[in-house]
Amino acid sequence: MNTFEATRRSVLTGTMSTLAAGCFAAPVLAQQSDPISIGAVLSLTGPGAALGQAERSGIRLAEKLLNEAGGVNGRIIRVLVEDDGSKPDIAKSKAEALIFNEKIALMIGASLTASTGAISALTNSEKMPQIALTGLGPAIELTYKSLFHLLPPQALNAKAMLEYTKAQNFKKIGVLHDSGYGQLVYNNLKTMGSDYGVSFVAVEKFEVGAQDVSTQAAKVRAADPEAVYVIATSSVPFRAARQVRITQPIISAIGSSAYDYVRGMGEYADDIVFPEFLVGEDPESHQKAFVDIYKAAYNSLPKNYEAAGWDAVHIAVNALKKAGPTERTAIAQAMREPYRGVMASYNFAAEDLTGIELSSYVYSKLVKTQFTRLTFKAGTKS
Amino acid sequence: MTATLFIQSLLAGITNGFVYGLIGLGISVIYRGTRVVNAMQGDFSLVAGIVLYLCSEHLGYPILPSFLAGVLAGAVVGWTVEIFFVRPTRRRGGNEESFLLVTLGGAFAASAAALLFFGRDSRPIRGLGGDNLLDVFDATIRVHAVWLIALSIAVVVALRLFYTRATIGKAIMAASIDPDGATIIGINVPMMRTLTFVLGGAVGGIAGVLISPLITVNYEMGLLLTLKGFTAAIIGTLGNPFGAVAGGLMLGIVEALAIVFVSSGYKDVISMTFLILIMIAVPNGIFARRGRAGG
Amino acid sequence: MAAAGVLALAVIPLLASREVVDLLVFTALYSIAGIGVTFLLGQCGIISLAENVFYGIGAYATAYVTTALGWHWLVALVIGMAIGGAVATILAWPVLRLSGHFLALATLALATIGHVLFLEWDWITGGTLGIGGVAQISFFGCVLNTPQRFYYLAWIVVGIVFWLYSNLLDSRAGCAMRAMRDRPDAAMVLGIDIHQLKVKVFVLSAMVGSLAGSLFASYVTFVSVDSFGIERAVSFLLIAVVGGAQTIIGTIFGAAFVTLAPNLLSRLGDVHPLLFALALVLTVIFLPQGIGGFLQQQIRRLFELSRLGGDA
Amino acid sequence: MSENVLMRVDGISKSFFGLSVLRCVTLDIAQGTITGLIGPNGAGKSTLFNIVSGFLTPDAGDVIYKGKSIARTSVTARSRLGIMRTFQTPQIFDHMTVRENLVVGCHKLSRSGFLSNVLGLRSSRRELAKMNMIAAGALNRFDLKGMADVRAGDLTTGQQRLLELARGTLATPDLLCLDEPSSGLNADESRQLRLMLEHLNREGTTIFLVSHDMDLMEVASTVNVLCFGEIIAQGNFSSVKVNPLVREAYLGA
Repeated sequence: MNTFEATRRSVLTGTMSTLAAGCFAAPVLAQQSDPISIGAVLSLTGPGAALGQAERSGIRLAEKLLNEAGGVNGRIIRVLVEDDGSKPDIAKSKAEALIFNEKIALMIGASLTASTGAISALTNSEKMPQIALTGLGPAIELTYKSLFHLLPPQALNAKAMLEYTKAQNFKKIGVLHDSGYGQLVYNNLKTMGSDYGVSFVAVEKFEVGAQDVSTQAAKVRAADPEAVYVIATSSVPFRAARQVRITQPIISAIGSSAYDYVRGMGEYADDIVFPEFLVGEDPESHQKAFVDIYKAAYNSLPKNYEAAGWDAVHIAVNALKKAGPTERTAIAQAMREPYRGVMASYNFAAEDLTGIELSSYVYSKLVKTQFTRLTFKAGTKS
Repeated sequence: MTATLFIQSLLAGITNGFVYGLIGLGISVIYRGTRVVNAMQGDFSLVAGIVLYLCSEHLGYPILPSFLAGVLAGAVVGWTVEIFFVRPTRRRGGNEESFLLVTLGGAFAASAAALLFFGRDSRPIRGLGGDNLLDVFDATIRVHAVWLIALSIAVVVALRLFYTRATIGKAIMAASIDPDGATIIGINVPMMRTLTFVLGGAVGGIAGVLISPLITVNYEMGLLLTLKGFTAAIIGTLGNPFGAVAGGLMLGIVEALAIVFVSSGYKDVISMTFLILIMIAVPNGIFARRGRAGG
Repeated sequence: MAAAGVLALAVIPLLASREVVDLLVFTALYSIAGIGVTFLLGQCGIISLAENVFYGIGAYATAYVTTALGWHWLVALVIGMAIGGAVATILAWPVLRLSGHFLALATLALATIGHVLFLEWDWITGGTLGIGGVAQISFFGCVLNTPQRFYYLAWIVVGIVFWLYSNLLDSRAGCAMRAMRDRPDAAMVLGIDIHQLKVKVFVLSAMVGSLAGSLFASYVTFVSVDSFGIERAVSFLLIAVVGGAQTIIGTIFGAAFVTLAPNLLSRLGDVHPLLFALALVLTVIFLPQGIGGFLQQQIRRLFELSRLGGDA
Repeated sequence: MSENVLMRVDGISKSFFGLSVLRCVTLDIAQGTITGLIGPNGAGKSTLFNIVSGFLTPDAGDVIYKGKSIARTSVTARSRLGIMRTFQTPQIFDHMTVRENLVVGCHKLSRSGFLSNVLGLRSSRRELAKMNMIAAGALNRFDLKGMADVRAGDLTTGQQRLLELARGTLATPDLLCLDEPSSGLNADESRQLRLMLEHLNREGTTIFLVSHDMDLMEVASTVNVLCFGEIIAQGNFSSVKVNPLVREAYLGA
């Protein structure tokens, strides 16, 4: 027996040494109960970096200020941010690490729909409350009672676009979208278009990361629409549209409004309307404070995803204050109520655990590369 | 389908064709001189593009010196890669896959470094002739795109002369075709290989400064360009610079027509299927003078 | 030696943290998919960049069949392998007539096509949203819903697959393969049907790939097109080369590299992709025969030393 | 055509890029004989050889083997019909041991399927053992004894030729085509080779022999002379040697 033990140990020391870092390096601060750990899986590298990095700066800011304000009933919070490199499989492993090694009280993320899907299966089986920074994913997610979404479902984004379209009474719409985010939004536009008396006269798509889409744009132009929907997570289609002389107004979606893309548009960033939530240049009254703090901290303007990160931490802390850091189901339960965030007014009591209403949308317009907030509001409740 | 649309798609196809061709050109040059399939050709262009941006947009230098700086940067990166990546691999008896992976690693590194130090934005750059458009009937083409086409043709011609006329060009060929023989007649083979990478890097740099004003500079552009360039180079038979551009043109135009006549969703399916069929039909490479399949 | 390794594998889940076990499960899954690529490259000299297609086919088959049709996971897995094999046969027959860089490019083209179709056919694949709630594997009521439980299944499958491939390696077909890699002309003259042999090996690797895909789907219980892109195909090739294409066992080390390295490095902050890239470069430079090849040399050297010791 | 003709090359023409290499070449290879083919460089010997073994297809004409046309059948198929060839530069499997090379030579003798190989069924194991035994036998016959586990790439040219020949004969071909088998061999190696050919021929293997080596040609019962793509002389070696056309072709007189 002893000999067996000995051999086993020797074998282990041999083979495990490589994994040592992986096994034991994980800090076990969670044990020494002062700080409360919150996990966050974000896409800091890879194609999703634009989202993840924005969200992280919002999260970090909220973490700092909330701790200064006394954290959760005197206990400070630590947000452990992990990078999934925009890959769902890695997101899952990171979630495992956060939940079982770091003993986090609650999960924030992921930045991308796919990563969220990969994590949510795990958080659901562990009853771990998760605040996703994405819109509602595959249908199954409706059955996950611990998964909250801070961004609206794509159906709502589509509605917001159509509301504006209707108000401008555009009937013939051309669509230029990428095969990822754009496809998701368009699938909903397709089904709802007729309700708004909108017909799609040309629908052209291109692969994520495409570097030239001028042919698709030309095809859209050839259909001679009254307005053009451009929905993509890059600046390429916007440039292409203008370069092939699509002079019609462009209506886009929240996912395309990040400064990363707008800067990429250069001087073509003109006459483009986004239904979104936060216009840093001209925030709504309840957003002003956040924008100022953010500007002070990073001396740049925040946008939706920074605000989402900020809200996520605040929602988490509220729940932890109410339910304490240990009872997962209690935490999730505590979250299930309306919350007026910086980005939007949520109602987590709603069936989809998001409960954002059209009235939360703010319409911004790019005029000569500058964002301006439109007075238009999508009044009708969803 | 209107005539405008057709012309527009053709213009786009040709422009993209030359973009792919320019990258393929570099891959061909390096393969021709070293038998290395360079997976970071697109990242040479990424670096060049970044340098161009910093010079012309950030520091506000005039366009021409900025361009030269970009090309120079490409050449330097090429040199670095040969000295620190490729040469050690060769010394330690790496095989073809090793070279592919070493350069692939280089590509990952370049992209990661770009994200880290240059940021995640895609940066627009004013090209030759600014952002002005040229009207072709009712269709448009960027003035810069015309420059791109003209200059890439010039590069091809220059390379042709280099390989046929210049002594170094001949020496490079000798060194790659028969290293031992070349050594015997007193050619410094390792140096020729380094020179090849410098040349390839410079071509990548030219590609970079010409392409990035068209597509904006972005940390992810490298591998995407490499994939297309690789396709162009192989279709045109690896090692044949002229073929690379022709292959690129073919690919670009097929893509454009696929979008116009079939569906933009299936663009890649169509172009890639076409590609496979071509290769099966002409197993010796479209521009091969006889010789093994795959050039 | 091997026994020690097996023993170590057997006890790790009892001691290691759940995260590590999870990573080792992925190591197993990638070993299964990677062995196909490794074998094609090392024994047949075929660079295959299309493995992501079959990995995806397996995953989607399991996802769709268990969720939409609600059938048993085993049925789904078999269906996946069947489809993977069939598709591979149809594709390989024309494509494997190519050789050299053409072949590599053709497989790359297939990878692209596969990825696009996974996106376009969202009525099966769920497109970007993906498919959630994939059925987990269960044996007689014991559901493999934790890494620890799944771990043993995954590594047993690795064992079986590797056993099959090593059978193939030292068999009539194995010899024929190596002959074909060295001198195709001579091999033909000796009555070896090169093309047919290539197709068979390719189909085998495709079926193994979709097996891995199925396991992946029922382990993560969520599949999305992001998991089956070009970079997945590249990472499989990476496994083959880093692990050492000449050795079968090397695949495991290659798989370990691509799963563990990024994870460990990501602790060092945003610089981690850069570090991973450099790690890759260094590995390839200093271990041109791959990790597997390197270990093989060391072991051989050990044996020679011991033999010399014996003679003395 | 007469019974004892094993293969008839019937009016073969072949041209590359408009340059005609073979013009209506006709020759018979009689059952059980050693038939020679000689000719100056560039005469088209290799081309004819590649057409016979299936690496090239003729533009015109036909190759009749055992009464059936095989001009369009694949190399592998021809091999299964019993046609075996060697190469001008020996094509041995460099990265495999001498024994393994010979085992591959037995490929045709066994029939085990891919699947049974993968599953490692006992049948396929037994089969491999058998192949190894045959290989071992060959090692002795072609005195490669000591070298069973030597990497074939490390052998001398002479040994490589020997190995290639041995490998080719294991599956007992009906027609053995040898391309310059004696090039790169030293004097007694080629003497050895010659003995070996005669031995094989006595055992009933028909041999088609292309060579510059006139001493080796002595073993041939019929010799065909190919010059600029045409057969200019046929007959036994002594008669061919004195043929004025042949002298002219070689001496260019």
